[in-house]
Amino acid sequence: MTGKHRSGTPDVLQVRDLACRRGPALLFSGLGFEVAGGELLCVRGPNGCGKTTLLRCVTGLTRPDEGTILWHGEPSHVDPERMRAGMAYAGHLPSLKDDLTAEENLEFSLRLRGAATTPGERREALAAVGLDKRRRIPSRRLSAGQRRRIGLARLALDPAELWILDEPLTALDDAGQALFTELLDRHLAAGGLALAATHHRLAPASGVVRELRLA
Amino acid sequence: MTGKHRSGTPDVLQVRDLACRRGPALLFSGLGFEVAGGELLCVRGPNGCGKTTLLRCVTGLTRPDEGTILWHGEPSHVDPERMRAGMAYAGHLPSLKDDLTAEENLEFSLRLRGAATTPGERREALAAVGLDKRRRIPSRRLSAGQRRRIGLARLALDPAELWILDEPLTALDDAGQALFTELLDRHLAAGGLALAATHHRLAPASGVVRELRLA
Amino acid sequence: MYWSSWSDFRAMGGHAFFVWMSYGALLLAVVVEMLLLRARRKRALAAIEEERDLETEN
Amino acid sequence: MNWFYFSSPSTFYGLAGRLAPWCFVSAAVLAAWGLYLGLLVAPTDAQQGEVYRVIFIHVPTAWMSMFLYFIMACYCGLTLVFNTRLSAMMARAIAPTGAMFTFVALWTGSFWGRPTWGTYWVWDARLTSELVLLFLYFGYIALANAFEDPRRGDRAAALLALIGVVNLPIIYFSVQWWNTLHQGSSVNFKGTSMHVTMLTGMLVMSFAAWMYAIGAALVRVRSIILERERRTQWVRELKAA
Amino acid sequence: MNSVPQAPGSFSGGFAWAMARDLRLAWRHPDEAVLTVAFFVLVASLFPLGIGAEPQLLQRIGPGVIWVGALLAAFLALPGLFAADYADGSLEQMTLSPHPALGWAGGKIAAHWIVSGLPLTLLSPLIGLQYGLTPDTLLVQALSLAIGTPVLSLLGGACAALALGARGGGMLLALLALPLFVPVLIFGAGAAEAQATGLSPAPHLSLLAAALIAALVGLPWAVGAAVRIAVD
Amino acid sequence: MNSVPQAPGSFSGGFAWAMARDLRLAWRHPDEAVLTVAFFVLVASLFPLGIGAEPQLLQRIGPGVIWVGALLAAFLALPGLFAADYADGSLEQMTLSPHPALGWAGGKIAAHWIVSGLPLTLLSPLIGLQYGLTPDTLLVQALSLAIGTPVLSLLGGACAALALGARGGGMLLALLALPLFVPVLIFGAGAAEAQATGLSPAPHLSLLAAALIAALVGLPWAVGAAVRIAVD
Ligand code: HEM
Ligand SMILES: Nc1ncnc2c1ncn2[C@@H]1O[C@H](COP(=O)(O)OP(=O)(O)OP(=O)(O)O)[C@@H](O)[C@H]1O
Ligand SMILES: Nc1ncnc2c1ncn2[C@@H]1O[C@H](COP(=O)(O)OP(=O)(O)OP(=O)(O)O)[C@@H](O)[C@H]1O
Ligand SMILES: [Mg+2]
Ligand SMILES: [Mg+2]
Repeated sequence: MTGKHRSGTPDVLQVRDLACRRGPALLFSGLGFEVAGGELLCVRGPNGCGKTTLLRCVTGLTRPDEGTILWHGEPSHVDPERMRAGMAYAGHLPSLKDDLTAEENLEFSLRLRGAATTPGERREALAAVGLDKRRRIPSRRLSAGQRRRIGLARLALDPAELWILDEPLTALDDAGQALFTELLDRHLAAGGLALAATHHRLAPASGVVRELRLA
Repeated sequence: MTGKHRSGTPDVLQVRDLACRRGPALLFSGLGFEVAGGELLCVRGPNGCGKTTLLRCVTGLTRPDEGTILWHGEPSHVDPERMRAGMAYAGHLPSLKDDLTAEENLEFSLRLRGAATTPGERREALAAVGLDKRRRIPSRRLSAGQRRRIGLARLALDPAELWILDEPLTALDDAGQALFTELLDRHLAAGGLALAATHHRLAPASGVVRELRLA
Repeated sequence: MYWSSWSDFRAMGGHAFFVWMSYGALLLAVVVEMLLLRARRKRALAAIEEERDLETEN
Repeated sequence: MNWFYFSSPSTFYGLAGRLAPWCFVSAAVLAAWGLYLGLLVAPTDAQQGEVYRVIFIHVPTAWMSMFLYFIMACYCGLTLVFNTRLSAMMARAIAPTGAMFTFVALWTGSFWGRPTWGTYWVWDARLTSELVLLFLYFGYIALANAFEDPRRGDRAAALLALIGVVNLPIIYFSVQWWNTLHQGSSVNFKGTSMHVTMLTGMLVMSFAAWMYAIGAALVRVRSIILERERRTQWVRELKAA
Repeated sequence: MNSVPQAPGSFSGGFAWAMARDLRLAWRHPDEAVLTVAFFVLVASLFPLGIGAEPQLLQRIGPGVIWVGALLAAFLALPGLFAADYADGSLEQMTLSPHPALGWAGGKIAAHWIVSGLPLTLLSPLIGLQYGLTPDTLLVQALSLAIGTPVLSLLGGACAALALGARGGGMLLALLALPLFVPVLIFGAGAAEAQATGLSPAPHLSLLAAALIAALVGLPWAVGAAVRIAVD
Repeated sequence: MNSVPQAPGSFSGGFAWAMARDLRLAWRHPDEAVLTVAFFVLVASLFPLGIGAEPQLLQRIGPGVIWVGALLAAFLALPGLFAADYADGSLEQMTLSPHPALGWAGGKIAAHWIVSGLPLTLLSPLIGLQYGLTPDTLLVQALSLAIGTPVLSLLGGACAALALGARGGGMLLALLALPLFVPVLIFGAGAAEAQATGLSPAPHLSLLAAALIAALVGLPWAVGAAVRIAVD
C-alpha cells in the first residue's frame, strides 16, 4: 500500500485478512487495510484482478471466503443494518428506473437510504449536475452520461459516511469528472471516507488519497 | 471540424446534411462530414449532446429525420447490405451471451459478420487480449474489463473497412487501452477508417485523426 | 308508414328486446365515443397549458 | 389541390377542424333518413318478422368494421414505407372508431342471432374472425400506446395492422369458404335480392356510418396532433390566439 | 457527515417505500394492470373455444376454469416482480438499505397484489356470469379469490425471488410456483363448487384463510432471504 | 482491410447461424426445454384437479385441454425468444449483419420450435392417455399439434418481436398473441374432437396446413421488420 502519511484519526473501516476465490483462482488472500475519516482508498489493478469482488465483499453483498470487516470497531455481521445505514454503494449497475423521471429516481433512492431530503434540495442537486431541464423526462431517454449524473446527485445528498464506488467516472465527460471530484472533495473534507475502484486518476483537493494495488 | 490536413485518398464514408431530433430537442442538423481510408474521426462533446445518436444514424440503426449517408459514393439505403458488410459497430451494449464462453461468443459474432476465421486465429486473438486462460469459462463470470476485451478480439478479426465505436475505452485498464490503440493503429495503417465517440484521447501512431465537435 | 300504432312500433312484433338492445347499443356506443373524443381534446389542450407553465417556471 | 401542403400536421389540423362539423351534420341527416326508412317505412320480413330490422345497423356497422380496418392498414403502409407523420396519426385516429363499429356489429349480430339461430354466439368462421378483428383493433391501440417514443409505437403498431389484413378476406369470404350459420352476402356486384326500401335504408345507414366515422376520425386526429406537436411553435400560437 | 450512527431503518419505512414506488411505477403504466385483467378474460374465454359451449358443461367447469385463469394470470405477472429490479441493480440497493428485508419485500408483494390480484377478484363475477353461475356461487367465488390471490402473490413472490438469476427464467418459475399454487387452486375452486352443489363452502374458505395467515407470517421473510442470495 | 466488397450475406448463412447459436444456448441450458414440457404437463394435470375427475367428462374435454395447455406453454416460452438478445445488443448486431433479416429471424424461430413445440407434440400422446383418449384420437391430436405448433411459434415470434421494448411486457404479448392463436386452437382441438366423435379430421387438418404455409411465407419477413423497428 502506498500513499501519503496516515492521518491520526481513528480508522472507521477496518478490513482484516480478507480472502476470496472465484472459480479456480484465488483472487486475493490475507488482504487487510484500514480507512479513516477524510481518507480515500483507491483500489487499482488490471482488468479482472478482483477490484469489484473486493468492493462487494466490503459492502456485504458477496460473502468472502475468509476475513472480517470492522465498522467503527465492530464486526459488520453483528449489526449489518448499522453499517448499511452508514454506507452508500454505487456499483456497475445504475439502479435507475427507466420509467421514472430523474427527480423521482432521486427521491426514491434517497428514501430507501433513509435520508430525509426536501424537493428543493433534490432539485438543486439535479441542477448542480446539469439535469435541471431534464429532471422531468423519463430516465430512459437520458444519454449514458446523463444517467450517471443522476448517480452523482444521489451521492451528493446521501448522508452516508462511507462511499464505495466502482468505476465512478465511466461515461462522464470532462465537466462531469470535475463535478465528481468536487463532490468527493467535499465528502472527504467533511470527514467522510471513500473506497473506489477505478482506472482513472482521482485527485481531490482535500483528504488523504491512498492506493491499494491488487496483483 | 479540426485536425491534421486531409489526405488525398477518396472519401469512403460521406455524411450529408444529417438532422436528428429527440423529443423536443434538435440534437443536430445540417451535419456533414467525410471520412477517407486511413482516417479516424473522433466525435466529441459533453454528455447528452448526441454522439451516440449520430453514430447510430450512420450505422442505419436509427432513422435520421433528414440527410443521407453515402458509402463508397452510393446512398446507404440503396443497398444497405453492402454497407453493413463493410462496417463493424460496437455500441454501449456488449452483445455477449453470458452463457457462452469467450471463445464461442467470438465465433458466433464473427460468423454473423460473415467473416471466415479458423479456431486457431480466434484463439490467438483471445490470447492477444489476455483471455487465453479464461477463454473457456462462461462470459458471465468475466470482469467488466475482460468482457470488453472480448470486443477487442472481435474487432481484431473483423474484416470490416469501417469501425463505428461508442466509448471504446470504457472499463479498460491501461494495458487494455494500449491494446486498443494498437489495434486501431493497425486498422488505419491498412487503409481502414473509423468513427468513434469518446471522452478519452485517442492517439494511434499512424493514420489521420480528426475531430468533430457536437455542440 | 308501416306501423299502425305507437305500441306496435315499440313491440316490434314481439322482438322488442332484441331490436331495441341492438339500437340502444349503437346509440350508447356513439354517445360514449363522442364523450371520449371531447375528453381527449380537453386533455390535449390542458397538456399544452401545463407544458407552457413548466417552461415559464424554469 | 396540393397534397403535400395538407400532409403537414399544422395545415391538416385546420382543414380537419373545418371538415368535421359537416361530416357530423350529414351523418345526422343521413341517419335520420335511414332510420325513418328502416324503422318506419320498410315492410316486415316474411321469414324473420320484425327482428330483421336489426339489419339496418348490423350490416352498416359490419361493413364499416372492415372498411375502416382496410383504410387504417393503408395509412399504416404509408407510415412504414414513407415514414410520413400524418398517416400514422390518421391510423391511430381511425382505430378506436373501427373498434367501436366492430363491437356494435358483434353485439347486434348476437342479439339478432338469439331469436333467429336460438343462440347468442357460435364459434363459426364469420363470427370468430370478426371477433379476432376486434382484438386486432385492441392490439393495435395497446401496442401503439405501449412505447415511450410515439414514433416507435406508430411503426410497431403499423406492422401489426398489416399482418392483420389477412383477416379481412377471411371475414368477408368465410360464408362462402365454409358452410356457416351466418348467411351469405345478398348485396354484391351481380345485384341484389332485397326489397328496394330495405336496400335503400341499409345503404343510407351505411353512408351515415361513413360520415360519422370520418367526422370522429378527424376530431380525434386533431387531438392527436395537439398531443404530438404540443411543443411546437404553431401549437403555442394557436393556443394563445 | 455526522458520525453519530443514523436512525436505523424500520419495517414500516421499507414497506411504505416499496409500496409507494411500485404503485407509482404501475400508475405510470396502467397497461400492466389492464393487461393482467385482459389475459384473465382471454383465458376464461379460450376454454369454451377448445371444449365447446354447452351450458351445462360450462356451468360445471366454470369455477375451475375461473380459478385456473386467475392462477395463470397471477403467475404471468410474476416474472416482472423482481426481474427488473434485479437487472438494474435496485435489488442490490434494497439489500444494502438500512431497512430490514421484511419491510421492502412485503411492500413489493403488497403492491403486486393490488395491481394483479385485486382487479381479478373484482372482475371474477362478470366472468362467472358468462359461465352461467348463480349469484351465491359468484359471491363465494369472489370471496375465495379475495383470500386466495394474496396467497398466490406471496408464494409466487418467494418463487420469483428464488428463480432470480437462475437460468431458464420463466420456466423455472413455472416449475417452482405452479405446484405450490395447486393446493390454493383446489381449495379455491372447491369453495365455489361446494356452493354450487349445495354444500357449505365454509371449510374450504377457512382452509384458505389459514393458508393466507401462514403465508403472511413466513413468506416475506423467505423472499428477503432469497433476494439476498440472488444478488451475491 | 480488403476494399473489395465482401461476399454479401445470404439467407442460408443467417438461418444456419441463428439456428446453431440458439440451439447451442438451449443445449447449454436444457432446463428451458425441460421446463416447457413440465409446464405443459402441469397445466394438463391442473384441470382434473380444478374440475373433478369423472372419466366421461375428462374424455370430453381432453383434446381441448391438451390444446389449451400446448397453447399456453408455447405462449409462455415467447417472451424469452427475443428479450435477451434485445437487452444485450445482439439484435442490433443481427440487424447490422450482411445477412438478410429473413434468414436469422427464420432460424431463431425454427430453433425455438425445436425447443418448445416439438417436445410438446411428442409428449401429447402420453397426456392424452391420462384423459382416456383412444389411439386414433391420440394420433390425430399429435398430428394437429405437429402442424399447429409451428404456426404458434411463427405467430408468437412476430408478436414477441413487435412487443419488444414496450411497456406492459408479457401482458401486452398476451393481448397480441392469444387472439391470433385462437383460430389455431379451434381447428387444432377441432381435429381431435372430430376424430373422437367419428367424423373426419381432414378438413380441420388441411385448414391448419394452409395456415402453416401462409405463416411460413409471410411471418419471418414480418419478424425481421419488427426487430428493425425495435432496435431503432
Ligand atoms: C355476432 C354475430 C354476427 C357477426 C359477427 C356478424 C358479422 C357480419 C359481417 C362482418 C357482415 C358483413 C360482411 C358481408 O357483407 O358479407 C355481416 C353481414 C350480414 N349479417 Fe351478420 N353477423 C352476425 C350475426 C348475424 C345474424 C344473427 C344474422 C341474421 C340471421 C346476420 C345477418 C347478416 C346479413 C343479412 C348480412 C348482410 C349480408 C349482405 O347482404 O351482404 N348476421 N354480418
Ligand atoms: N425520447 C427522447 N426524448 C427526449 N430526449 C431524448 C430522447 N431520447 C434521447 N434524448 C436526449 O437526446 C440526447 C442525446 O443522447 P445521446 O445518447 O446521443 O448522447 P451522447 O452524446 O451519446 O451522450 P453521452 O456522452 O452521455 O453518452 C440526450 O440529451 C437525451 O436526453
Ligand atoms: N464464477 C467464477 N468462476 C471463475 N472465475 C470467476 C468467477 N467469477 C469471477 N471470476 C473471475 O474473477 C475475477 C475478478 O473479477 P472482478 O469483477 O472482481 O474484477 P475487476 O478487478 O473488477 O476487473 P475490471 O477492472 O475488469 O472491472 C475475474 O478475473 C473473473 O474472471
Ligand atoms: Mg470491475
Ligand atoms: Mg452515448
